[in-house]
Amino acid sequence: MTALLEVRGLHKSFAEFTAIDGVDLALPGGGITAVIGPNGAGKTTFINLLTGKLAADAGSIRFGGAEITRLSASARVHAGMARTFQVTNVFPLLPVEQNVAVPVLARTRRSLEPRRRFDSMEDVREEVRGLLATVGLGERAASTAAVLSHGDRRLLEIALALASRPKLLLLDEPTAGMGAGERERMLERIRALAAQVTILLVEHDMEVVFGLASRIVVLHQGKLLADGSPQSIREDARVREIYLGEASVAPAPTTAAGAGAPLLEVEHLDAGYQASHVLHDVSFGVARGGVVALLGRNGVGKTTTLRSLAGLTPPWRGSRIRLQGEDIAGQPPERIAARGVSYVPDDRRIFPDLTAAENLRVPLLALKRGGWTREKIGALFPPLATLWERKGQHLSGGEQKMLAIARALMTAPSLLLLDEPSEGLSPLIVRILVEALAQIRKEGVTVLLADQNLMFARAVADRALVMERGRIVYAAERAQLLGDQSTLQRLLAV
Amino acid sequence: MLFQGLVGLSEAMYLWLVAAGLSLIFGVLRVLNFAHGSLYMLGAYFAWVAFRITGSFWAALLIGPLLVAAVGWGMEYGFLRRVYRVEVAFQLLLTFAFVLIFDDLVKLAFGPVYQSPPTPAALSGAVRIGRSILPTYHLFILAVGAAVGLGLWIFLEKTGFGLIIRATAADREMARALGVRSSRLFTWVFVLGAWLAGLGGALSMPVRAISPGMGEFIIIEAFVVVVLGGLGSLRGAFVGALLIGLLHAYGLVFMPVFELALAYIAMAAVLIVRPWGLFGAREA
Amino acid sequence: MAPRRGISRRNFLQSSLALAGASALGAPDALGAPDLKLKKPIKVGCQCILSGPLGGYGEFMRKGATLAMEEINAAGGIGGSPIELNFRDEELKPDVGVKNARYFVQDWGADFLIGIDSSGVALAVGEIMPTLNRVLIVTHGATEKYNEDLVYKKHIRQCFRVCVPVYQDGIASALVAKDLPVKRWATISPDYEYGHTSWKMFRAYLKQNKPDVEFVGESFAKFGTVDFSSHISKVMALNPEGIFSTEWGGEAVTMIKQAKLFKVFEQTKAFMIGMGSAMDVLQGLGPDYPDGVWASGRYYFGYPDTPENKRFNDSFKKRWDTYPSYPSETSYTALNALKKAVEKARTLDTDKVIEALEGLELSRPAGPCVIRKEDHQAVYAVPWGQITHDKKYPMPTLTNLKIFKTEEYYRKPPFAPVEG
Amino acid sequence: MKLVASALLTVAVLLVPAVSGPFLQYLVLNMLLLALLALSFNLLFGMTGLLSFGQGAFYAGGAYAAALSLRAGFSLIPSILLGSVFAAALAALIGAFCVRHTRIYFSMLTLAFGMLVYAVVWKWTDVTGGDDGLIGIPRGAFFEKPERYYLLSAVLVLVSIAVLHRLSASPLGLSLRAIRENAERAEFSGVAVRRTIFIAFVTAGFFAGLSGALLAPLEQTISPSAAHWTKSAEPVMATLIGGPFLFAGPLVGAVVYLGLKEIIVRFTEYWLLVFGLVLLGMVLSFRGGLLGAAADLWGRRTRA
Repeated sequence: MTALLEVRGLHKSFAEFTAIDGVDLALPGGGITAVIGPNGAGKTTFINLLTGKLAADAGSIRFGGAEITRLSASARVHAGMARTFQVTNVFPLLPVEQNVAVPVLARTRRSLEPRRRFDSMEDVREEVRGLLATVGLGERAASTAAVLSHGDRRLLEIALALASRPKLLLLDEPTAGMGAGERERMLERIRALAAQVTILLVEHDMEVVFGLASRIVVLHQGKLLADGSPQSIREDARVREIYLGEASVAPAPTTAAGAGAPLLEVEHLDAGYQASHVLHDVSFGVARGGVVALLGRNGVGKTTTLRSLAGLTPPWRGSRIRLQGEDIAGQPPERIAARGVSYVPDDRRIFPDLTAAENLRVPLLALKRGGWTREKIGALFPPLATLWERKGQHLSGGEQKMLAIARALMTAPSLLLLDEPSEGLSPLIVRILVEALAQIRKEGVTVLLADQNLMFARAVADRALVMERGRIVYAAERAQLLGDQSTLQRLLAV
Repeated sequence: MLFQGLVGLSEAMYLWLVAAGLSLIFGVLRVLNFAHGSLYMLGAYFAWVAFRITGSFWAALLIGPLLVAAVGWGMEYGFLRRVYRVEVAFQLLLTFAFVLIFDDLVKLAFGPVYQSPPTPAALSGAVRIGRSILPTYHLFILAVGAAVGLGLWIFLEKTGFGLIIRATAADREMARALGVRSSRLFTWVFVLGAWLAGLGGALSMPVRAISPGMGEFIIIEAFVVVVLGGLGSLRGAFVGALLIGLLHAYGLVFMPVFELALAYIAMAAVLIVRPWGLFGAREA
Repeated sequence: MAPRRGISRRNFLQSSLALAGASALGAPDALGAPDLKLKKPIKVGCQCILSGPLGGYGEFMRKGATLAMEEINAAGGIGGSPIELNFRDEELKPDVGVKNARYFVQDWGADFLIGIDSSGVALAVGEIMPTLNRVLIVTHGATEKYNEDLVYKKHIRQCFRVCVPVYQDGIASALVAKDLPVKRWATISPDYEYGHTSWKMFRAYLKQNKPDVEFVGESFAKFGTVDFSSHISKVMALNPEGIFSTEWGGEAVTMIKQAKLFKVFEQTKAFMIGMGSAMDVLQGLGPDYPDGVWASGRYYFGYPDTPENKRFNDSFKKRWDTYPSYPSETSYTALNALKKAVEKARTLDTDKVIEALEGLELSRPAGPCVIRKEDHQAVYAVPWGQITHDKKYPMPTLTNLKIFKTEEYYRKPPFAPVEG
Repeated sequence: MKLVASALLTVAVLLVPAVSGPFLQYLVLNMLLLALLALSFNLLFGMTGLLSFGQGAFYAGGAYAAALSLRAGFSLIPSILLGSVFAAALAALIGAFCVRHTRIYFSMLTLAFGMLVYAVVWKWTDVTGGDDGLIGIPRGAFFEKPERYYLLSAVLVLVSIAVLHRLSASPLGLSLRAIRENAERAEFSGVAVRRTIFIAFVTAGFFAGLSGALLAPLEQTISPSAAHWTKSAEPVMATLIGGPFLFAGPLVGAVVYLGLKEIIVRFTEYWLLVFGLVLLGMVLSFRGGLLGAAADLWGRRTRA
């Protein structure tokens, strides 16, 4: 019997970056298979290749025995492959029932029918009703999709995918950004679905993965690292290492922080995007001169927390963010920057056409004040010292990361917000970074960083806060970070 | 035949000045300013008024564009900034309303008759190139166009303000997170763009008839140039303007039947092959 | 929505002042106009280009028509009924022209229509005149198709024209050119029917009169050309001895200014421009207008030297503080022709007025004139002349006027196709 | 409610010749033709999210084809049909290039093709009459009477509006809205996005062509300005004024646009100024009225 899905030698690169590097995979059909891997492992690219959102550079994809490597996305849907997206992807201004009617009509080859009213097609209506009932949205049929709660919209997306009556359903982080109740509901739905359709799942939430999957595939740096039962994956040393980080980074000696009033106080921070409620009542403080790490897996709200602090994602009403005692919640980003908060996004956001030196000058010019010099930066990040005249787009990922941090330091901020500083970096660069952070705090800069890598946090932070699903669930002081890490490992590892 | 190209290039310089402002504004503000041709018209009228008062072409060249820059400030500060968050089509409609308003205001103020002060004596000569004669004014325009190109390049590449503009054009959100006050920057960029259009108009004053509605003939060509070169790319606007100038000059000689359509054929061809234009950034 | 009333009320005082001037023109006895008991007021719908770069033409047309109305009303109106005018922008678009005409007749209640600057609009509006059944007197649109096709061939009797058609630009020009020391001619003209037709006529009639001429090049500029440099350099590369052009309005101004920069006037022996004596071009170029350029129009304020013309110029200057351009004279004449025809027909009935207009003889500012019966074209002479700068006038004027007999250049029925 | 409104509209439109003078009748017909053009434009814009700046090409295509057919001696109704079909064919030709583009690139490409058509019409004098256009377009003895022509056109426009309305409520209409909302999701729902846009493009071309084909015999003349971008801008303005998100938006907008212009020109020669100020006010005061409701909806979407 041929496999439902058979992938051979799949390969995809973007410019110089190889996202998927020769992956082979066969799914016999039935059950739930989970694809996991740390950030940047290539999971989403893999799904995009399977479903035709991206064209593969090499390799073949066979589905149900037929070659589909060159088919358009919609043709693959007709062949029986449906998917959901990492970021909720519905038709926001259409009512829920019309959302679902779109794929139903497409499947029954009536998308282009111009003469009949679609709302008078009884069979369509009935099927839409059935699908909405399946995902538990029967009550919301007439609502506009945009006003649904985040969890409901994710369910709607699943209904959209199911409407194509797929043989294979690909779910990209179906529970990302969900509250506990919503997540439970979603897990039940997925479990129930598994009886009818083969499911391929990409997920960060290990509770979800281990609660659902019968088979787990681990991707790392575009390659298939491990493939097996949940139990075998849990015990795989290589998998542990890529998730918790290299043990080789030694913890740096840190001075005790926290003298005087806290620099930053966050109280009841709620934030999100449209109807998606990401942060729930987040409260914490950062002492002056300290390094605090926000830990947590992908999609738990770390980035949103930092963006809210930087003013890029406005906090919702009732949130309080005090910097040196003054409320900055809801201020525009440039005002917050002027108050001494610098932000380094996880995707670096280097200005591609500007040279490294010019990138560094932007904040100096914008805020009309100096602080650090290029020499000081060069001492902090030696690899940058020879690259000043190179354009941002021609720097490697690690160089860009250093440059992004350097750029944030130029105006001598009082608070540095670092999103995923260690992500995707070589051990050498990580070591440079650890040393640099030690130096930075010596300069009196307070750091709040968000990372997935426990080892990195251990090396640099004197306090760690663990986030799960938009909430802070655990706080570890330096002693706990260095000492018993079992709780942290449970929260962060697979 | 080379001479014909030179003439085409000199014609292209007016287009370049208008297109440069249009492209700059689009690159930073993401607004397609339909009224940019009207700013060119205002440049010509203001320069003419300044000329009548001062009697000096050079003073007119200085004052006219500055007054247009002031109008640009009013447009951005008073109106455009209220619509940055609405759909592009409505922004286009807003700037189109300005086209209508400026046309009639100019007619109210100056009447519908043609105005055309004499070409300044210092520039009304000509130089002989082979068997052909090139007016000094055309050389002057070529020099001014090149100088503005060079000046803009220096301004954008070598000055702090230029750096901020480039950074904001590339990534508005990140620039703000680094402290760039974008709303003020938008105003200044619009003012600069308006000044460029005004300069184009002021330069055209002594050699082209000034009349209400004169901006409408240039705005669509400026759109073509900007789209051809790549939206938001100044280098693209420069090359695009030269290309249209040359196409026009040589098209007249070799394919006069197609003169009307050449610019559009070029635009359609480029868009089909490279939708983001010759020098534009490819959008994901 | 009250329609815009004629200017008469607002400017009643000026109208009274204009009274004296009016007495000499049109009506033999100003205050003694017969009371024909016609409807009051007599409404005339005027359309012309009022917006955009060519808006100056409409402005001159309006000034002429308004002056005529004020004079006629001050002298007792047409057969005792005052005239009321209403102006609309034709936007140079045929559909707008058609809509305006329909509005005037079907909604506003116009008894007559005058105006129209664009040939295309004139043809489109002319075409629907049988439906509207009003007399239309075109005052600027110059295409020969209007009189030759619409009136003569298709018998649309409602269409008249009081301005000289393209015969002036294309045929009279050839009569001037045959005596010039030029054998190699080239043109820079508008890339539309008007430009092509006048160049074709010019070549055909010049060749007839002077078989050894050569036509070495042509460059046609699209409507809305803002720079003629490429056209000039293209044509000059062909080494012509004379340039013929039918650019008009702002484009004529731009073209001549730029030709001057390119030293075209030094390099050629003659430069002819059909609409070059239009007041907007004279004023627009001012001191920049090179001496010796051959120019013409559909009327030139300095010709003829008659009391009628002098009076017209004087009252026009008094009223508007400018010299009249040709659309001023033609629209002034259109209203006076209507007055004369209506008073002759003693009714507003379209058929009767048409009969009265056919063959009507007028003594207009531009000189004696007859409206031909066959094609409803007003026949009168307009001079060609050379640009000069006379201190007496605030703008360039014409000298060395050349006036031809109208029989020499007005095409006649049956309008054989031009061979060219 | 909607049914009552459309019934009233239909009756009112059909009663115009009986109760009004010829000019009002002519003006109403002009409004209907612009409404049809704007509705066809909005099939792409409001429904599919693609701002076409070249609908004038198809409008002119329909007008010229119908005019040539009439001048060749064919009778009115087949000529009108022929005009629309020709416009649809032209749209198929141009659409094949345009459907790959989105956003401003789509707008600019349609502008380029529109102006190409304009240039062809202007220069191909032998067929199109060049800049003078085609004049003396006959519409046959029976329809020479304006009321008859009005009724024929009004019925055709009303039927087209009904067809477009049905289309907007059909699976095709839903697919188009889905593409507007989220083209990627539509593709992954099994909707062949480009083919669907192509069909919308050709359909819009057909109805734009019908509008033009009805205009030519009405004016009895057609000129290149019908293909110029300024003509293409009219349905854009009408739609934006009326609101792109309601089916009736372009219809209301067309009536407001032409009505407003007609009123303004009766009061002042400076109609550009007044009209510009009115537009300015409309764009800036989104919050109220029909336009405002639509714009709010749109604004929310763009922030999404």
